[in-house]
Amino acid sequence: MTESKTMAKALNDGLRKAMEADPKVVIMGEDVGKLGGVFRITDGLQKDFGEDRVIDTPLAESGIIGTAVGLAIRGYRPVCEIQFDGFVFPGFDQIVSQVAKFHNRSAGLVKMPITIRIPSGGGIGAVEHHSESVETYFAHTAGLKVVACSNASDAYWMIQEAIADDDPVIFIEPKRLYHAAKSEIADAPTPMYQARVVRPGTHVTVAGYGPTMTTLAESAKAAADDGIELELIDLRTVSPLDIPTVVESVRRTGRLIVVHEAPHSFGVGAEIAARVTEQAFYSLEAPVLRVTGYDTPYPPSRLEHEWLPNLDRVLDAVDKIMEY
Amino acid sequence: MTESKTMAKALNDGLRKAMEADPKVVIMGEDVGKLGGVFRITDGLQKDFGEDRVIDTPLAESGIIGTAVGLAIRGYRPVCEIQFDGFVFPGFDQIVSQVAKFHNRSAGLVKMPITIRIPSGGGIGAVEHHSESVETYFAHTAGLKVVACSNASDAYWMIQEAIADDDPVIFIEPKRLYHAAKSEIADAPTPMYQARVVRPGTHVTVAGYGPTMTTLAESAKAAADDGIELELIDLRTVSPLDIPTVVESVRRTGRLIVVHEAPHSFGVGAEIAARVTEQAFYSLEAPVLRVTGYDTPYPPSRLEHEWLPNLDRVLDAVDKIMEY
Amino acid sequence: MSEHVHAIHPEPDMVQLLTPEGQRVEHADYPLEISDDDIAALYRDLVLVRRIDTEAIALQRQGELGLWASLLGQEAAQIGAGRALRTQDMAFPTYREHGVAWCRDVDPLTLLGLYRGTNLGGWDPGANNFNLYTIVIGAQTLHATGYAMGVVRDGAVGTGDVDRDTAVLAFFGDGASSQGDVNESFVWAAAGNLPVVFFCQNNQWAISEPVERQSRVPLYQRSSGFGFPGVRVDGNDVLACLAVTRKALDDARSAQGPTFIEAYTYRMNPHTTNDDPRRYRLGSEAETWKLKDPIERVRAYLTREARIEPSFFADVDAEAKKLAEHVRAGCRELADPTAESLFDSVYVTMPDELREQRDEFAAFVSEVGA
Amino acid sequence: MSEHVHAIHPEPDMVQLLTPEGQRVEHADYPLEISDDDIAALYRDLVLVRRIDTEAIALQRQGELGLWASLLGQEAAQIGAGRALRTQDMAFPTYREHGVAWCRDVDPLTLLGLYRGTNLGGWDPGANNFNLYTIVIGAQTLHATGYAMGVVRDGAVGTGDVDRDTAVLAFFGDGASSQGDVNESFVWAAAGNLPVVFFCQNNQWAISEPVERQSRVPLYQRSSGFGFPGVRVDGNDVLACLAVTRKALDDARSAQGPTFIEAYTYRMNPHTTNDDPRRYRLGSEAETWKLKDPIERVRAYLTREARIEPSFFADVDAEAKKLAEHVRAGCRELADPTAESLFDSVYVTMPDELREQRDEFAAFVSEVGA
Ligand SMILES: Cc1ncc(C[n+]2csc(CCOP(=O)(O)OP(=O)(O)O)c2C)c(N)n1
Ligand SMILES: Cc1ncc(C[n+]2csc(CCOP(=O)(O)OP(=O)(O)O)c2C)c(N)n1
Ligand SMILES: [Mg+2]
Ligand SMILES: [Mg+2]
Repeated sequence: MTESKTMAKALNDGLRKAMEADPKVVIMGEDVGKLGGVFRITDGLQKDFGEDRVIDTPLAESGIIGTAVGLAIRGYRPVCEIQFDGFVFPGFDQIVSQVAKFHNRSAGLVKMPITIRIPSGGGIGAVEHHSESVETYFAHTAGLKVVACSNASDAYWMIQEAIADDDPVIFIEPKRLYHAAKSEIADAPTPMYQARVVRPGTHVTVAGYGPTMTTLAESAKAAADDGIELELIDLRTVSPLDIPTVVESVRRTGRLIVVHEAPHSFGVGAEIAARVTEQAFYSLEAPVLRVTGYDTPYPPSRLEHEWLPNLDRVLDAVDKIMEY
Repeated sequence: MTESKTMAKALNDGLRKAMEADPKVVIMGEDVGKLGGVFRITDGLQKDFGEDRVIDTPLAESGIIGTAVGLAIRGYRPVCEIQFDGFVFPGFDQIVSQVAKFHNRSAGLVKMPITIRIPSGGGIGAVEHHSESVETYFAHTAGLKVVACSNASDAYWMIQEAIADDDPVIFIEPKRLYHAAKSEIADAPTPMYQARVVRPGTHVTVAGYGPTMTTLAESAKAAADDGIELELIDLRTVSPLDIPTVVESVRRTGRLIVVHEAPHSFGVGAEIAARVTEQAFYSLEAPVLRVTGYDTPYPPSRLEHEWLPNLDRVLDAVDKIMEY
Repeated sequence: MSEHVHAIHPEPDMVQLLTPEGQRVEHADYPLEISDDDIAALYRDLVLVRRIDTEAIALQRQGELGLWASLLGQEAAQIGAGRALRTQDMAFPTYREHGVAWCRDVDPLTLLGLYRGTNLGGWDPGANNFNLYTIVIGAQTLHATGYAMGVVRDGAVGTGDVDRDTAVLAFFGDGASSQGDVNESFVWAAAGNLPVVFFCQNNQWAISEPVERQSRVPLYQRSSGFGFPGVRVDGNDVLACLAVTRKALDDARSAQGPTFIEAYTYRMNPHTTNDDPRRYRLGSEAETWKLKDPIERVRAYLTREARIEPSFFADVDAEAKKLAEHVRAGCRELADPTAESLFDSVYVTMPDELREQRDEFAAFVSEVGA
Repeated sequence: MSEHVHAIHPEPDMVQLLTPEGQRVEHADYPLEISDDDIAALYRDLVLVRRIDTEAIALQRQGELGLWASLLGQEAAQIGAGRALRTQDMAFPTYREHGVAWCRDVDPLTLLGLYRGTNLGGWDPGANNFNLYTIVIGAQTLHATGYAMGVVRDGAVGTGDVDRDTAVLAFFGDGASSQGDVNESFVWAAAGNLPVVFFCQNNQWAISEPVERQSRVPLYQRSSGFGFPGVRVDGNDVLACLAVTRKALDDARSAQGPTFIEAYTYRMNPHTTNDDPRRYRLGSEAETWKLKDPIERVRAYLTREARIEPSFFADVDAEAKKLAEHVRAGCRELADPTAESLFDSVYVTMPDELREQRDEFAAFVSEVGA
């Protein structure tokens, strides 16, 4: 362990490292230059790497992704910033039909080493379209990888691994944790595409990723006070999923709760429930339960903390699953 | 039961009925006018209802959906045709951020009675982007309803119900069944948003929708030859799901297989597996199995029939689930 | 650029009818007959909407609003455009058109809910023919265009009946001009000769990006590429904005098709209350634009040239003060959303599974709240 | 239209250097020095690509291809544009640019896989600087634009080194001009002054929709709205297409930015082999265009005006026959995809779960196949 940083700073440092490591890395997006992005994640990078490598683009997401595809064909390694989760959709076609499919269309002859950073999730008191969780759309799309960081150290390492990855990566950044408590940066990364058990426990396995991990840590403490030991798994990668790590845990605990902010139905929790149930059918004492966003558009901010998976909702699910 | 029709004709008749019933119904899309659509589903409608009600639009899907939203605000009831499944993505933003959210944004004051028809799925020997199954993206989006017809009678009735619905409906049409065997049109509709048991059985419940239902019918016959009675459920509606019908069946059979062409991971099968397992935990003799498209882009047509859920793959799953 | 420039035009004059110094000037294409009383009424509008804006910013600072997008500097563009509308016309705003809302008789409190986080808009676009605010950049231009298709199908253009013929006014920013949706709306409007007017407030900035990032030619030229007229108007001149928009709306109503208006103006405040413009622009820029203030020039004109009541300015200020109180008090009274409200309008017909979620959530909220 | 048409231009002439009757004509902006041998070489190109097309259609009828998108009538546009490219330039085709592929030395068999259903393209865009076919209308124009951004960053424009300076040529259709992506690519190209040339083959139809559904003004005018030049060229005149594209590519390479070229031509065949144009257009239209055939005029010119080998035409026909045999025989030999190939290129690094699916599928296919 070395210094202590916010996630925002860790991402900024990670981006800087990636740009230093490979001159083909370019950052592109709305307001990523002088402003350093609305969240300041690219702060100072244009000043240090120039306008050719940190590009303030015109205001159009399809254009951002589509030109990134062209840059990738030319041998570049673009890092696209989508300003807020809800604004990825104008770029959806280029992501799903081009970024995800190009390598396969070319029979492996053209790589698409594109990283698409999406400040994601709710809890920041914002207006419509600024608090969404869009990971499921991409996880359901073959050809994309989807990862989510939940702490500064992962943020620092994972952004570098995502950029170095020759496959396209949707990089989910839990925006409400950008400036939350600082944490230390590990000396070396946990390999990407692996989940991590962040707290061992015996009674119930609880798996989450990205923004929900802080809620889960609190929940585990509260549950422990009631004598229930939660085993917490930070999935870190949504696609591919690291199911072996979850199954291993569930074989011990017999119970699994999956937590995410994205809407309940057809969400990540469903896939994990289906797969874990298939692989650990005889180990499960209870059905997999899900604590998620509801099947509504993201709510007006005055009720967002109630709507989001929160301590109370997680503990409710723990009670429920223990009753089986 | 009355006349016998192809699904294409049934849809055409259903659209005609809807246009006759409500002068606010307008059809819009690429080539829907003189050509009658590339699948001829709107054949003759422009001739009979005029260019103001059957609109050949410029070539841009976001424009098609976005102008439909404006027409809906003005009190119209647009029926948009997306030429092929893979071309819905340029319109994705307008669907997900506007069509799906507008009624909620307006606190219920503005309705979005928009039907988006998507000729879907594979098996027609087509090139890239012409054989995809996109329903999951929309099912995961709050504010949309998603239905799929699997036979001429449902096609005839469901398209009318979708258009009459004050909520936006994604209407999945299994394009490879458009001109498959004719079938009879029921005198009255099965209410939309209800699944239907299309073949009773005792050993395994198999649930599908849209294009897979013909495969399932064959599979049930083949399984019966081996003494295994499949109970087939045509889900008909993907969002909302009619889980009670599935659970009722599973309580009897103890086994469930879900079948769809869309990619496996984070697909409709996952949600059904998760929900049914939660609601019928103690009835299940085996985990819910899924027979689906693989987690790849849709393949070149020379291998599509192997790739798609087919008789062999379904029977394999039946064997597997019976072994639990 | 290369020499085969078949399609680049000389820059025409920006339409201006009132100079920054408050001088009335004439423009051959845009004659405007307007009484001093009507100019005074416009002055009142300008002052009042600025006051609403000022008050909203204050409310944001006090934590009563989560966010606010200020119109400061753009009052003339919005009032000029807004006052050109007839009752039956329909306006499609972005998130910044508080001045247009005012012209449509929308109570300013109506606009606050989404910025306070008590709702997502929640007003009836049909009540005042003012659409909900749209946050996804450019999306509303297609809605406006589709609405105009409906207008045509309703037979409400080109009849000559002034109370029937209807135009649609779509607002967007300089940044939005780059979005696919906006350009597609131009395609539709031109191909269908639709009664829609595209009103682009070029306030020089899209958050931190200057307009040069979006276009190397003046934006009003964009529409020429699609085959309909474009005009640049002094966006700080309420008279010019009124005249130009009125003409364009008249054309639209009389079935003469779309017009693109670029209102050349300046975003005097940060992009929103979240933004810090010191990171990307010089304060001196705003100083220069201050000399072109949209209100000062009307005040100068009225003071010098018009015969108005001596108490007029004081009366307007008093009214502004009252309005500010209304905004302040009303904002604090805006009710939080109920648990049920998050679910009740997702669909017209609520699916059973969503009803279950609603009931669970409502129970949870009342429990936690208790 | 209303009178304040600040931005509508008079229609300039369509650039033509060879009349339908085979007369050379001059154009002040596009002088073309070209030897008769070179014209003969173009003739050969035109004939050969037409022959590839004819053969592919036949193969589709015989069930050897699932589909084919014919270039009939558009040979001159594609050969003119394709022959204007230098080795280092990059072309971004739609699904119809078989003639451009030919100019890039792409074996026609390479193009057949996706139409036969044995692959999804599967060639290396870098091998001949010819991108994969793109089926989603308009998407490739953004790829071309992004590629041009890379060219600029590589310092490969405006150096004066003819082997280094690089241009990008993006193909699309009249229908595609309505797509948001295409217009966004104009925004990017103009704002960045990028070395990209937009080559629009206006073949009058987007499946069943005539170009009037997309635009009420000539398409070459579109770029003026974005601030870069547009030019209309006779798309059935290979010399004009060559000259105009060459000029535009030169401009691009020498850092003078983008150009829009509208090649005015006609889709003589159905949209694809699936289409039935009798439902939407008159056969007489094609008859008229037949008089403007892109090959006949070159043949007429060569016959009348040029000194070529007496055996020339027969030699080209013989070569075409051989090429047809190559296409015919090669097509039938195209291998079906292996089970593994469906999975192996989804990712560079295959996730474990996908490997499991692959192995399951491969086992299944070999079982069923056995
Ligand atoms: C599709 C989309 N992308 C990004 C954003 C984030 N965003 C909000 S306002 C804005 C700038 C808009 O600039 P402009 O169109 O000039 O309007 P202005 O705010 O200056 O009035 C951006 C990028 C958004 N709301 N929607
Ligand atoms: C985004 C998208 N929408 C629809 C289609 C279906 N489609 C294929 S070709 C075509 C018409 C294209 O017309 P144009 O751009 O003029 O090119 P042309 O085929 O005439 O060469 C359409 C609508 C598509 N491929 N992509
Ligand atoms: Mg702006
Ligand atoms: Mg065409």
